[in-house]
Amino acid sequence: MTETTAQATRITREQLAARIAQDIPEGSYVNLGIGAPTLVADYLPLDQEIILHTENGMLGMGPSPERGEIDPDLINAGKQPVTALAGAAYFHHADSFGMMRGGHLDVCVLGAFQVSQRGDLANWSTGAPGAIPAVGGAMDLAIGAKNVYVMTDLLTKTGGSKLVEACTYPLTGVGCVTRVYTDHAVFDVTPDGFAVREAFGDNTVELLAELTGLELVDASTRGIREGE
Amino acid sequence: MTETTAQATRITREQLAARIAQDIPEGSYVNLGIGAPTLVADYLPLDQEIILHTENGMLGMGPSPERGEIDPDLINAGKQPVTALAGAAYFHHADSFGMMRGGHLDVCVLGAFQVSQRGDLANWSTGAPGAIPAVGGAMDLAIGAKNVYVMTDLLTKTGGSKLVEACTYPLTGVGCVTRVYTDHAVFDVTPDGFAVREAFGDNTVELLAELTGLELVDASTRGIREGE
Amino acid sequence: MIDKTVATVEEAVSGIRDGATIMIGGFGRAGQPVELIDALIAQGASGLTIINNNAGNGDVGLAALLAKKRVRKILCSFPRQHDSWVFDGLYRAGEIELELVPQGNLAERIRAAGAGIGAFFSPTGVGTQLAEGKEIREIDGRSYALEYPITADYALVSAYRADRWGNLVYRETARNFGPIMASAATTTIVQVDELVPLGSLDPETVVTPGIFVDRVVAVGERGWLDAGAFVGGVDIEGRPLAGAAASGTEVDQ
Amino acid sequence: MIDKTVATVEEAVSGIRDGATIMIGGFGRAGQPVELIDALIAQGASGLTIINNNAGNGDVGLAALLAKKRVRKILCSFPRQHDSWVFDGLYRAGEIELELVPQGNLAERIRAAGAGIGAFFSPTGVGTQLAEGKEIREIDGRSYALEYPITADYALVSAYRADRWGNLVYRETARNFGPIMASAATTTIVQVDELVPLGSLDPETVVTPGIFVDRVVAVGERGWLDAGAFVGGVDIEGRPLAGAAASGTEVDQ
Repeated sequence: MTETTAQATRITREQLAARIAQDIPEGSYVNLGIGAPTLVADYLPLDQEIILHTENGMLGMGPSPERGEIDPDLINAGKQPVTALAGAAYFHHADSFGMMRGGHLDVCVLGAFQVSQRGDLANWSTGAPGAIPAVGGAMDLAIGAKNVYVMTDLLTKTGGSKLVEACTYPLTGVGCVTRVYTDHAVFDVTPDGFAVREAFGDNTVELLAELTGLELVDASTRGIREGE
Repeated sequence: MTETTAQATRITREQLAARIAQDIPEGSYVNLGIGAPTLVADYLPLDQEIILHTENGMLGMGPSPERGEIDPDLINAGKQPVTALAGAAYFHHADSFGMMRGGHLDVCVLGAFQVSQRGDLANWSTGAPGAIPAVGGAMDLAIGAKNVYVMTDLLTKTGGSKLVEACTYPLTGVGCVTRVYTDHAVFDVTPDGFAVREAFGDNTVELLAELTGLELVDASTRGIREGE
Repeated sequence: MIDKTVATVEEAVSGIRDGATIMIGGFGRAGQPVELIDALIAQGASGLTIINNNAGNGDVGLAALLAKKRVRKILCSFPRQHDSWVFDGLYRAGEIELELVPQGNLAERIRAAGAGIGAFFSPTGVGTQLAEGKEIREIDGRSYALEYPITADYALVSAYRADRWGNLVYRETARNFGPIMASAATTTIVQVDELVPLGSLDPETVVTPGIFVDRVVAVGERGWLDAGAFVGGVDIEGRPLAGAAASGTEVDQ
Repeated sequence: MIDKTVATVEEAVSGIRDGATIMIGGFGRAGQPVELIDALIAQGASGLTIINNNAGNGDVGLAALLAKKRVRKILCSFPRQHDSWVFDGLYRAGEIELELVPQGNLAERIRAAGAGIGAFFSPTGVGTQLAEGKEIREIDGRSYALEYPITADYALVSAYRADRWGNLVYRETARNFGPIMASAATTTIVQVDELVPLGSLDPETVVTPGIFVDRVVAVGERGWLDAGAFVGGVDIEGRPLAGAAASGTEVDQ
């Protein structure tokens, strides 16, 4: 949309997943939702124990099964086949969502259409006429975890900012997002709005402010460079 | 208290327990509380399956253990050692009381200080100054089961009626009792007050009305005779 | 002797009337009582209200029931999936009513029905369209919406093993809604892979005590599982079949 | 590597401050974490608020904690028992505060805390002294009282086996309050008879997933169980010892 956009550093979705994985300490209980955030699992260090929750009723979720070893009763929230680690536990849906709602998860990672500077999240509906609404566990995850991380591109395909002053899409949760990991930078949600925690490559707070059209707090460190 | 009292037929507590057991059909889920109602278990027919619930977290409770086979982790609501039948299940307290509150038990049998003619129950506190209050699961049982049976003597030791127009002791539950089994007769709680369902021995509705000081509905059949 | 087992799925679903409200277990395919649903289709009840997390996958089970136009209304959290083409078509044609409930509120409202809770304050959905019109209350500095129990005339549940008292154990994530739906419906009908003698289930491991179960039917190994793979919509490697989207992702990234 | 096990009961209860609120599992003696309570007595924290179903039995465990006058207030459903002489004396002397909660409301309020429910409407106790001052609402023709969650700084729980992730299984009716208290406290401390290697517990049978557990200590076979009998207050046949009433009956018959 602007001239400066072309100069911006963007990291890949895989790099972003790896970047998020860095911020998840050993021993954390983590829900990676469905879709892109599930990529984060591929970058969690193999020598550390991080326990994955899937809201359909399991802690200790393991990777995808080997070819021919699919168990149709063992799936994740995206309904893909998974495995169980030693130390896993199964439970029913009320217990699983009680776990979420009760604030027992350390981290959840969600996608977003928009995040507002006060931490409102919109990720379940574009409100488009005729679209079939579906919400699943998004609203429960948004309000449940101690840290709600959003993983998203900073800009939409048409160049608009997904970080906004106030969401225009229907909300998933109010004031719930704690941090936003984008392909351009990492932002914390603070009482003063978005704070740039880490700008990737040559990105600057000024550039990010221009791209988002928002006043940003500068708390930045230098982060991943493009292609790193 | 009155001249007629001496003529009244009274059955023993064991006879009363046996009488209650007769009214519990096979397949029922039953909670026998603590104290005297637990006697009913001894009179359930051995050739029928009736499943006992104990609110501390078990269905399929069996009889007392043999000498030397006490398991301290396996107790009933009265904290006495019990056994588990084949087909038993354990669960935690929230699930156990959900089962009660949710109306899944067919019958519970409780003791009483007083039962009012609209089915109010008082059985947890005499309200005596200095007494240590204790309620346990009494209020949950009172409002939870499909049929709430009370097992009690008709009269107190001083000859007062435990069936009353309105309870003077602190309530356990409002309008919850469906039937009262006493040593003199069985009473149903109806919209018109107590109905004599079965008068034991030579007892008559008139006698029972005199003993209780209440207007009673006559729906009586002849029941157990004294010493039978 | 208590014996809740019935010989056939036809017997299991007998008596379900037109206009009934039916909870159906399952999250996607896992735990979906496909054989009972097939029997319900054959039985013919229509004008049904269905409570399920989803609105059918592929062409089997709940999707097949929808395709027969037996369902007036569905209450669920996530109807739109890569393989929900049956529901999608009916919805777009205005032939089915949808009530959307966030998944955790759906689960907790079903639990509340089973546990005799009159209503509860949930933080989920507050400030969103899905809490519009609900009573909002601030408690200890947080906002909650008042949610009411969801009951049903019937629950159709798929479990792994049962005994004749109706005690149930489940398999893995197929447990999902089974235990809470069994507790919330007036009549709970269960299909299992296998019936076992009374006493075979360890009392420590029973997930649904028989008190919540009315009828149990063994269906053997479920026919819609084949060689360790889903049948309908997903191939042997677990990849969606051609024509289905890459995943059930809810966002546009 | 996640390892929630600690070597000693002293380490398990370290850091508990004066004035803390502590949930203590158990129904009577079953599930009572006696070894942890003994460690808490040795640790010395005082001015405690205790949440338990009862108020101690005999002279061990919770009763011993009360006897040391470490407890300011107790929230429970059934303090008065045949062997609650320690509590009885303190209460009559005005040395302990009592908040009486019907047992099912106690359990559900603890569960609500763990499950993030802001408040709920319960039918239990409506129309009685124990609902006085509570908000009453009629829902679908039935009256309910509004009940709030009960949280705590710590939960002390006795389970049967644990792995190093803190997954727990219980034994028989000793399960009682353990699972819900573990979910409701900020820090959950568990004693078990036995620690087992990760992967030894069947994921289908885990009752308390490790997410609710912070510290686990093995105490071996519990010392206050002896030759299959309770120790303290009850003899080998399960009969109350001389001086105790015949049963815990709540009525005068």
